[in-house]
Amino acid sequence: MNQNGYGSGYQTGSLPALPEAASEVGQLFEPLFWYITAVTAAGTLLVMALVTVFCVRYRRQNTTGSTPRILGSHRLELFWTVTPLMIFLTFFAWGVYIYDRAVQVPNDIPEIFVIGKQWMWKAQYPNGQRVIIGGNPRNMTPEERADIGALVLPLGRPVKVTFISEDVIHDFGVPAFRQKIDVIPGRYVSTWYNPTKLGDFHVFCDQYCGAWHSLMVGKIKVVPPAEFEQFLEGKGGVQGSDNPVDGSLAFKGWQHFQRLQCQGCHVTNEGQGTRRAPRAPNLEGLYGAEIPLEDGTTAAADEQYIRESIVNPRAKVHQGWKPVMPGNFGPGVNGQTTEEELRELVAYIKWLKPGQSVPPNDLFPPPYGAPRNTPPTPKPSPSAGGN
Amino acid sequence: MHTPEHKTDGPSTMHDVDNPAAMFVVYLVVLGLAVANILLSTTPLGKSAIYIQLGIASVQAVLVAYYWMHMRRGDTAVTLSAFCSLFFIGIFYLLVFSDIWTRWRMAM
Amino acid sequence: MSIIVHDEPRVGPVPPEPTPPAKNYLNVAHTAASWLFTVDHKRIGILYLVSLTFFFTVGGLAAGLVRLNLLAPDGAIMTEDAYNRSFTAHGVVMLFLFLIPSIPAVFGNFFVPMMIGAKDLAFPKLNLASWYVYMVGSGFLVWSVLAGGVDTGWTLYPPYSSRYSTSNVTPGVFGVFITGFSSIMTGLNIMVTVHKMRCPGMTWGRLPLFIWSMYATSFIQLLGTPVVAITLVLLMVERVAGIGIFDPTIGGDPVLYQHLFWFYSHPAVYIMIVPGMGVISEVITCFARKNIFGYKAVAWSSVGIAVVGFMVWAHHMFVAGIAYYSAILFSFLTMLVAVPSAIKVFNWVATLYRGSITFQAPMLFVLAFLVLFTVGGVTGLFLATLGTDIHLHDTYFVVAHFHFVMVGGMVLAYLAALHYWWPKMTGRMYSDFWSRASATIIFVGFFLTFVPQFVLGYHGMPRRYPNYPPEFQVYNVLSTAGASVLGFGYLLPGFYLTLSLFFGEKASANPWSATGLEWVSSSPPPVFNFDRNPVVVCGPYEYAIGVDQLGRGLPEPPGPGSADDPASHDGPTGPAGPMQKETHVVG
Amino acid sequence: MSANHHGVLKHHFDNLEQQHAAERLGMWFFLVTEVLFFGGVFVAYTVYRYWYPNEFAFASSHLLLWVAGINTGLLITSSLTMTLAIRAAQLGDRRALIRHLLATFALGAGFMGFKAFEYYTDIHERFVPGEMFRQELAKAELELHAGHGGDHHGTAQHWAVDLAKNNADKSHTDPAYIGPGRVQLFLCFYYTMTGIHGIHILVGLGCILWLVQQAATGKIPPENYSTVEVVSLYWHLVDMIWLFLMPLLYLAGAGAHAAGH
Repeated sequence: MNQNGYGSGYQTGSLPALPEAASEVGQLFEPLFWYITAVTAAGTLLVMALVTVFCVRYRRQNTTGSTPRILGSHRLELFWTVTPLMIFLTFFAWGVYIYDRAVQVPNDIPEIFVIGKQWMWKAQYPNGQRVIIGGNPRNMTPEERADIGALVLPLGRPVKVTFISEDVIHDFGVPAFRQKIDVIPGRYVSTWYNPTKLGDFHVFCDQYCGAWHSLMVGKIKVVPPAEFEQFLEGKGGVQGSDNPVDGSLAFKGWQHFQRLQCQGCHVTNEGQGTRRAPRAPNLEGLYGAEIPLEDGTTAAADEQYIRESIVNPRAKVHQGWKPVMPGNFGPGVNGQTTEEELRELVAYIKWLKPGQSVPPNDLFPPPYGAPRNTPPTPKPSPSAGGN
Repeated sequence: MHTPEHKTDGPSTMHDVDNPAAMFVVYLVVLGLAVANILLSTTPLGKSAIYIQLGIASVQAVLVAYYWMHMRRGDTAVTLSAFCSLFFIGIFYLLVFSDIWTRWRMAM
Repeated sequence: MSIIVHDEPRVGPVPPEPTPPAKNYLNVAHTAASWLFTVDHKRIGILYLVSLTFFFTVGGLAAGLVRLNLLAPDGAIMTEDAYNRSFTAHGVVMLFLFLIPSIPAVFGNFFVPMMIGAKDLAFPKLNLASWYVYMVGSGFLVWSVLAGGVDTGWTLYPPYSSRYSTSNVTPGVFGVFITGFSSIMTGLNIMVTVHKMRCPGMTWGRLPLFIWSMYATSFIQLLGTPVVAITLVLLMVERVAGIGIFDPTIGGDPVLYQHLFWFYSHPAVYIMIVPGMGVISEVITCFARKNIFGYKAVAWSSVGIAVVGFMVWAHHMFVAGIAYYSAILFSFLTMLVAVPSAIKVFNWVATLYRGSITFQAPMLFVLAFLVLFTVGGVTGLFLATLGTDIHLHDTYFVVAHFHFVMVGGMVLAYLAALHYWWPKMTGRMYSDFWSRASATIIFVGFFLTFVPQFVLGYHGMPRRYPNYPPEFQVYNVLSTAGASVLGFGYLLPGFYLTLSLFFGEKASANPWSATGLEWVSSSPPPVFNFDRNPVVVCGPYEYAIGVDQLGRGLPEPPGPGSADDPASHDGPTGPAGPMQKETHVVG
Repeated sequence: MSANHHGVLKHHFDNLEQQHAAERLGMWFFLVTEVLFFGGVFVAYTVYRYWYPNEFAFASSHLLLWVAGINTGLLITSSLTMTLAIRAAQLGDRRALIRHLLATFALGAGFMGFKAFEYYTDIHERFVPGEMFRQELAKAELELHAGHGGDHHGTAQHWAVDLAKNNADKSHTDPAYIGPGRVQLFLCFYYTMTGIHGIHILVGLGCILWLVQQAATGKIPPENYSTVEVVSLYWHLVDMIWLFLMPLLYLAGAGAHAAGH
């Protein structure tokens, strides 16, 4: 895999003759582009043909050296002033039509918020779910790199995207959508997309923004609407990231998992990196598995089972493990979670897929905005007033 | 179509020399306008004050240009260059404000 | 329909070759001080020529690094940071140190006084000062490059350039600021000269079109450059003080910087191209032996470009966050400015009609210009149209369009001017074969370099990207291959023109049999340009009648004129004789 | 000819008329660039003033109006003496020429003196964008919370106290709230515009001194009066720009303040 963040497995190989137009505006763009191409090519070829013909026909060997004194022609001047102008005005009018469609955001459509910073794109969905949609992988830890996902958009459903920059001017360009928009510090700008094709598409930062400008790239993943709904519920994988997406149910569940010190006993990775023996089963790949119980029967590890095992851990104990888990994790009089939080915890445990190597907790990437152990990189301090 | 002039040389003629009395009158007017401008700012005119003040400043500028900078006896090219600078400043203002006036701004 | 026009100039005999004076401007003195403290506009033109050639080489080398690095998707030869500094160096050096001064400073300085029959520019000391200011400004730029470079891109957008870049922005910006004054000085000098120093009979209607285009250029320089100067001052204040008016953290608007910057920098592209258009008008008439078609249209379209060019700047900002209605207005105005350029192209083509064309190097450069400039011009329409610009903006499409106009247009016009006036400037002829070869190689290399970039741009490859998706590699490799051909083409003139200085055949006063006043005096010209003060009696392009602007006959034009060539028997004016010549005003 | 006798006519001009016209036109073209130079910053100023009128009025009302008023008078008077200097040069009255030039110089130098005093006061009051501004404002806010500084009603006092008082009971969305960042924005304009103007005055003063030296050595005969005129054109333009800076920078807030801000 190359190091420049374009990942592998999508749009590799040779460039197609025609890039795909994957949005409503993108499909509007194509006819205008080819119209201008055809008209201007005709004009250019006319000029070239005339130059060629004149150069051959009136070359010195062909002519006497005497030339007529032609000073000009008002009619011709008028003709080749007005004709190009009229043609250019058709470009203008058609262009305005498409521009209008591209920048006038329809009312009442879901809004995704995208923040640009040197050198990454961060997106936040209406439900609060957050994801890094791309950036400079060379500048990240392996875990942060694993956290890079995609901006997931639903097929055939318009979404509004609002941008702001944390530092310098960036530009969010999506060639497949034939659209780009500058992302400016101190001000919101909005555009909208109506994807018309499934697939992965490049996002480029098109406004020069510093050392790793060319690595400030990302990915847009257009999925069927049903999958999009699932994604919003926090089921991992859709956005392409290996880690739970910040803001998703699973991510919040992971936070509760930390708070309740579950990892003290449910040591992942067989205690790798912690030199502690697990005192409770590994939860990776738990969801959906058949759990052997002490009484010899099995239980299907569905959501109901997971919830029950948290609220009442001694009810169905995994074969080979001692019933050491306290019973106060669930909701209740002395309970440590609410029903909502419990749902998030369940979502996290569901998210822990089999074979997925989750690093020890201290290596988990911090969510955006969360307090970090390491001091943030120094930035120019904002003024006292700030506005 | 005019041909470049090539007059014989010689010092300027007397009618090109300023009349000191006239210059002094211009001086008094310009100074008076400046005082008026400052006094104007103490009146509760509010937002319209700036337009009047800039208007007064423009009158002052015209007086200075016409009498003291001798635009009244300058070439056509001089007049043209003065108008050109104003014209292009005007374009600059107008087109920048075509953006600023119609731009949607977040309250910050 | 054709009509006879009765104001035909009287035709004098072909003048004898003026005896070269013992002292011309080149051999009048040889010390270094005589060059460094000269106030002779011709010597200052040569000083500029030498400096510009140096900076063109520097900018070209930076371009070479950029193209080499793009051979591989992850950067073939350097880090991202080095790449950013290279393309910034390429942009800044080429734009501010080569393209903007190029034709005005070299050929404008040298030929504006000669073409209007003056002894010098109006302010010779100011002229020398402009060269020194240019050298001081470029010194700052060289300093900033040697001290590690600037990585902001030539557009210097804040807040990156003001707060975030850790490179040498301040000396770089200061250098650009200073070279701006050099540009103002040259423009001011040329404008006053055209207004006040024309020789008797040189009316506005008889000015060569090169003078008209220089006048329009100077007009833009005077009106535009101060605005970028103040913009750069504001930027430097912000960078040095850490707070300034473009700072978004205190309510400043970085987009306003773009307005201020492009108010100059868009007209600046006309500073670059309009002088080239003037050169084309001079050369194409001479080698087609024709009057220019539509003198007034060509002259006034220069002025039209200069004026309307100030009203279109925000087409660089369609996606930069300007208002909806403003974008529509600027798109409309941009369509208007495309028209004068189209008029010029059609007039040049019409000038070729029924000409008697020869293909020496200047003419080959002009023909290449016509093709490349047309392509560059029409691709601009994609960027002026809102609907297409929101995709093509800031992609390689823009890069290709800009280079088609600036390199395919301006640099070829510069080379045409260099080859056209080289005999007059140095008194020597260069190799006919090699100069034609160079024109051909440059043309081919240019096409190979920049056509693939249109495709890349259409596919969305952004500019200023050292890393790109692997599928874009094919076209990048093609483009770099073309660039090496182009680079070779640029090296050639360096060799044969230098050689011509020592081994070239001595040039006659009027080797191309051209009509302009600059060809009246010997090659190289005497110190004060003319032996006698010229008095102009007719227009600039009377090739059909065969008289120069003094009303004298023209010498034999060069060309394939062997003894078998009918043209050489007929003489320059053809068998009909000048007095019976028909004058056509078609339509 | 007398003109050539003095060596006034330069070699590349045909006659003095042409030379003078070229010099005048050259200076006028230069003035065009000056107008556009200041035009750029005027446009930027207008944009921000359009967006942030309150803050601009507030900041403006804390500048020293009386200094600006005196300076306006000085510059206008210096323009008069400059005009009289041209007249003296045309008439060949060398003593009067030098006298008027020196008067112009003195008035211009006086302008710069007041300007220096004004800058000194501003910096002393820490009315400077950036760190100084932030610290001073923070101090004033602390004092206000501690219950000081609320007693001088009705008169303009130290800017930071005024600002803190104004904002004490207002949220950021209140229309009367005065954003400290935007006040600093005004100050950026104030220092840049007056600073650039001051540099122009200094250049003008240098040119006037040069003229005095030329006149003293007899290099300005009546035929060559246009040298004086060319410098005077520049001087008048710098004067004229001040006439616009005055209402934009100093008078913007005065009215608003009197109106009971």
